Amino acid sequence: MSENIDNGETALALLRDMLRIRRFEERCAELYGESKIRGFLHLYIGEEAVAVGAVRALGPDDAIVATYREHGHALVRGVSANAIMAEMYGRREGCCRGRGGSMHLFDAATRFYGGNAIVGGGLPIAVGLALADRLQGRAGVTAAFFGEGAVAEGAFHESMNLAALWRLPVAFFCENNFYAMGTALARSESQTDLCAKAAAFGMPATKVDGMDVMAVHEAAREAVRQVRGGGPVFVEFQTYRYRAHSMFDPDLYRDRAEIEAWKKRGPIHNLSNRLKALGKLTEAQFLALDAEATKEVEAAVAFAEAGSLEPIEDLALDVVAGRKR
Amino acid sequence: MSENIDNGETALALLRDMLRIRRFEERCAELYGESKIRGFLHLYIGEEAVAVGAVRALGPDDAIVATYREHGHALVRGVSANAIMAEMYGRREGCCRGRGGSMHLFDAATRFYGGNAIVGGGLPIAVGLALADRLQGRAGVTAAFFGEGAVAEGAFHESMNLAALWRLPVAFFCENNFYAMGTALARSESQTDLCAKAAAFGMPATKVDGMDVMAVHEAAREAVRQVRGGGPVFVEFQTYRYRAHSMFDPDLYRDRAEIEAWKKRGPIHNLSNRLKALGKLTEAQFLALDAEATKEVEAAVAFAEAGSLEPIEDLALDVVAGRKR
Amino acid sequence: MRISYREAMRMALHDALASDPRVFLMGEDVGKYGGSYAVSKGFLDEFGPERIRDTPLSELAFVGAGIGAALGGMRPIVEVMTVNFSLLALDAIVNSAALYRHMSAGQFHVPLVIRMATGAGRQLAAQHSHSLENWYAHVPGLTVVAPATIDDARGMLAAALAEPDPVIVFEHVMLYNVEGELGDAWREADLRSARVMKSGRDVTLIAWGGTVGKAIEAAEALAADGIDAEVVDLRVLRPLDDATYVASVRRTHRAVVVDEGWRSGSLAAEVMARIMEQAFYDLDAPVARVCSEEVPIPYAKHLEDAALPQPAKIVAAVRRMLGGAAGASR
Amino acid sequence: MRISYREAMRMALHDALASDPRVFLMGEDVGKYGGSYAVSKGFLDEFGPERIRDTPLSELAFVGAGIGAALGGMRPIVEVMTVNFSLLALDAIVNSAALYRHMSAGQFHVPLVIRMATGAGRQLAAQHSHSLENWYAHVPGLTVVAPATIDDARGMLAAALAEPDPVIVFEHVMLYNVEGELGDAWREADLRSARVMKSGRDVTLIAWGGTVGKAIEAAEALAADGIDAEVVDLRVLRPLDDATYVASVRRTHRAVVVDEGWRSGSLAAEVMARIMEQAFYDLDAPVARVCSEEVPIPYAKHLEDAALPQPAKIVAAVRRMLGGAAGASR
Ligand SMILES: Cc1ncc(C[n+]2csc(CCOP(=O)(O)OP(=O)(O)O)c2C)c(N)n1
Ligand SMILES: Cc1ncc(C[n+]2csc(CCOP(=O)(O)OP(=O)(O)O)c2C)c(N)n1
Ligand SMILES: [Mg+2]
Ligand SMILES: [Mg+2]
Repeated sequence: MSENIDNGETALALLRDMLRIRRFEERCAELYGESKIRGFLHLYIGEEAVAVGAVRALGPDDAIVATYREHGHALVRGVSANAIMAEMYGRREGCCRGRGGSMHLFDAATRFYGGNAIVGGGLPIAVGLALADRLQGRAGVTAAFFGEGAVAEGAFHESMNLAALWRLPVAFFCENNFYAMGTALARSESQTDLCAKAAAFGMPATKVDGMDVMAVHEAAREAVRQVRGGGPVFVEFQTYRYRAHSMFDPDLYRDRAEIEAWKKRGPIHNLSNRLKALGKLTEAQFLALDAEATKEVEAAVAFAEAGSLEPIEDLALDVVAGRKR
Repeated sequence: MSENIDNGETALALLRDMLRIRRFEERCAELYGESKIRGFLHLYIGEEAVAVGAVRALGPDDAIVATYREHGHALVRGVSANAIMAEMYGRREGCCRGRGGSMHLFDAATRFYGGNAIVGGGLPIAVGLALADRLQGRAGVTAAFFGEGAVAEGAFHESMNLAALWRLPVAFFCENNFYAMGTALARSESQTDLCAKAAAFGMPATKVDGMDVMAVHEAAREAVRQVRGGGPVFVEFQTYRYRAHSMFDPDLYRDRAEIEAWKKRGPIHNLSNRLKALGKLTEAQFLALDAEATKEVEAAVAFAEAGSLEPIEDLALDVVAGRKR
Repeated sequence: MRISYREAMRMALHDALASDPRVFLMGEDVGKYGGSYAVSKGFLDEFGPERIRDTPLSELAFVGAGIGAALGGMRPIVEVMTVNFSLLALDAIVNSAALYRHMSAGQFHVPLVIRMATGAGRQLAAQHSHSLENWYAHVPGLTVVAPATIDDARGMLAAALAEPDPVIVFEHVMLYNVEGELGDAWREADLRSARVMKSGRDVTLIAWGGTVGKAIEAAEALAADGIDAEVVDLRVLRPLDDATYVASVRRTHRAVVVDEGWRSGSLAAEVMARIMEQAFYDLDAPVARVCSEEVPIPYAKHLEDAALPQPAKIVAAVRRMLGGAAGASR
Repeated sequence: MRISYREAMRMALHDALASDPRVFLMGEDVGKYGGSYAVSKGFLDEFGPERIRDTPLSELAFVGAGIGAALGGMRPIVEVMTVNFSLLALDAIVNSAALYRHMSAGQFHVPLVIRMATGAGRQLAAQHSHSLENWYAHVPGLTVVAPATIDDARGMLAAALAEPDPVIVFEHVMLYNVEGELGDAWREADLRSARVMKSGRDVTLIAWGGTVGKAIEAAEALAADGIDAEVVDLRVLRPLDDATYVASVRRTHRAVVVDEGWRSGSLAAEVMARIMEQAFYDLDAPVARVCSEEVPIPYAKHLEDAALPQPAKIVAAVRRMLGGAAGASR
């Protein structure tokens, strides 16, 4: 079943999710400025179409392994904004009781296996999750999200090969935002056509416009379908982050013009404009969706503000089972 | 200048080197049985054409990084049989004073950077040697030898990319003997066409019959020429080891028939028969070459037997400069 | 029943595979080749390629895949051929296996067993002779064990598989061919306690893995001299069972720690520090240690022997301690 | 001149690049981005892309390439962004850099400097807060240093580049913004000696890297109580300068080691073991240590603070020691 813009219902759901992420992260940036959130904070603003389109292509029994830039994935997957915000506040009510922070969101209920602050670190784990599904006769798919920077890591190479060799149900979802911190793709890869890398493992690969959530969703659904029946698939989503790499990054390595050009293709107005043109969305509806997103975020902030601190006596909890060290 | 079988002089030199390696290693196997050589011993028997054809394509200022299966490479490069044999005897007169043994032959005079017992471990080092040549304006080429098993390692992926990205003078010489210990290529790589891997880095690649020393030599010369002028090149030499992986390997994972079929293509009689057919070699000449090789080996054994032991007081020598620890 | 350490390990693996469908074995050459130390010979035929998985040379990915499989409900046993190659997989072990439970605040855990051969003695030279047990023992979230006896080779694996968190099993390469009697004690093998292998009054020798046999040999040599040494096998390197060895030192008032790791930054140092912290006033002499010399392990037999702890060095350390307790400060 | 640690490091790097054409800097984001801790900002423009080399995310290969370049006659400075990512490069460091000289019996050597940020304190959570200094300090063939002062940040790099063998430089993340006076002492910075930062009679506090400042703070707090603590900065973690801290302990008869690493298997244990070996009879109390709690470092500020060594904990350890020397055995 193909998803196209004519399916207004899906489109609106995707638009809603993108707005949720956008408003959530804009607020995070403010809260960072207020020192409410600390540590590393990596914003996904500009890239929302990828998480939204791809995560929405997964079923409830599928698994996700993401990166340190994963608020969006967690939100779309169904981790509550409250739990995420409280986590970033370092609160006991956070999804990891404040132990993980922004880079380490986990949620067992939705098979959200993190949040990984090691570039490429999630890839071998995704392979193993898929292996577990296979060995136990489950039909699950594991989606591994990673940046184009991770493609240079040995972990990428070894994981791609293992998944392809064993025909494991892994969807390799590469978020190519063309920069790894300050390093442009062409300065990190001799072969900048990432899909050509997948061919080295005999793995099917597609390149997708990651600014178009409908295209992302369509491609991700197709990939997940292929993976569920057969072996792994590689998908490159071409996208762009509007903000700096992290809150510490002065962002001196990109042209302002380049950023502006990508902003013109922004995933939210890209979709909302098209829906409006098709008569499937009014400005009032858009504003309502947006207000709803803002409300969710403000509720999350209130929730986090009201949160408590994990008692220091519980510091050694959950190192190994039964509180031992 | 093309090297073909009509160039009798080159062909005879290559034949001679192959015989040197063959006789040397046959003797090593015996000596292992007599417990004169210990530790791991990996024989190259059957694969001689690769080291001989490839190393002979290098100039004196080029560098070599090899594996634990490197007696042949060291011999052809000009490390004396005496020094190698004494090393395997654990003697002070060995090329590394008995510290390294079979897997760790080194020789500064010929820019032979080892001997590496970590699969894939030599690849990043080769990249660095090439970088040093480039940064210092030297025209050197670094040849990195490695097995097809190493191709699965992250080190391979990272090194290939780095070399290609920076256009460094590295010749990636892959010795594809179709097995990594007991693991056949098809059980370790989803893509068994190794040259397709090179394409993922935009690196030129060639597949060569590694049982034909003239073909190897020709291809290696061409590769070295390309590397010296431009960027890195990948060459896959298809070959076969006649013996088990190491002296501990019961070799239960291969068909006898497969081994016999490869033996029919043996590099030594492959070349000597052709030379004889062309009238460039007589049986007497062949026997003389062979006797010369045997003599060199026996001299090496005598040298090693007569060798001495490094004094135990010198145990801590060469850990860091100046005998400190 | 008299069996080898290899056979004991093999029986343990066999049991685990036969009794729990979630268990599988994965690593380089564990299948067709039969395991580089022949521990899993024949298993591929018996259990099939899904459960006896030969991997490519990809230490980082297959150890990471073990972590993922454990997260997904399996009980993987990952064999890293030797500790030397585990350097390539450390990111997965330290940054994922050891941290998942904590980072997820207990939502996820990693019931993974990683086996690896360790140590020197086979003239395999510098890159194949590491003893990095203390690196692993340093990391919260891991349990680290070193079966030194036939009983422990037979019994510890089941205990490791019963742990809900990652366990590293170090098998010393020189032990595989050692034979001994398999009794019933293995059924009680735990992952918590050290064991007094031989009791004695004059000095405590603390060893583990490949050095336990050497400590016992040293104790026998000392006995001939009328010195009665107690030998403690640590068995578990993280968490350390302080109670057992500290109690021993309280009785003997002297201790020598025997560790195949390099001296600086060794696990021996940790044991010494704990004895100092917990039993300082019981000591008649400073605790001593016999470790590997601080050199890469050389190939030549006489140099390798000289680099490693040996019974004679242990005996000498004890004699030095007993001979000159009062003036031992140097 | 009052400058920050970052600025001192930057000046040192600048000098090195300007004065020796064999020196180059290589690592992730050292160029266009300016260094993840902004140490090399502007260098790309000044020295060009051949000498300020941005690398792909390939820790194993670019550290290995540093080794190769050193073998080939260069003097590379490789920046591994943080020690956490160095886990991916350990094979190259331990199996190649540390072994080349030995395996080749002195034919080859590796004059390579590897810089990495280390430690916790910025709420970066479990995967970004490791202190693995003792892992490195365990390895023969390496020299390991931890500049803790402005002088050492300014001076140690040149000394490291003068070494013919690999040197690991640990820069604690919490130091970069610390400011101090740059005198002339940096010109004498060596890679051999520890330094007494403050002399005192009652107890020796032994620290390095990120804990030196905390030890000094503790000493100040203790002074207010009339307890006169000596503070020793180890500076060099391999080889340890036993002479300096043992001499100090011989004077004070008491010591507390402060180490941001996890307690078990820590470098603190090594220092304690050496003090026991060399100055047992000079001790009035068992040497104590203040280390990180044995947990992955958590994100939340109050938990992170609780996990790390703090001046108050050091003060408490000293008070415990001085208060109950006779009955301190626990
Ligand atoms: C192994 C490792 N090396 C370096 C880093 C530091 N680092 C964090 S994110 C990043 C860039 C990653 O880029 P990419 O994979 O493209 O993902 P993006 O941030 O663009 O989403 C770097 C270098 C790290 N976290 N892990
Ligand atoms: C990193 C690492 N993993 C495992 C090993 C053990 N091992 C030694 S050789 C070998 C097979 C290598 O095969 P290949 O690269 O094809 O080279 P070949 O032996 O066939 O020449 C293995 C698994 C090792 N030495 N290093
Ligand atoms: Mg990116
Ligand atoms: Mg092979």
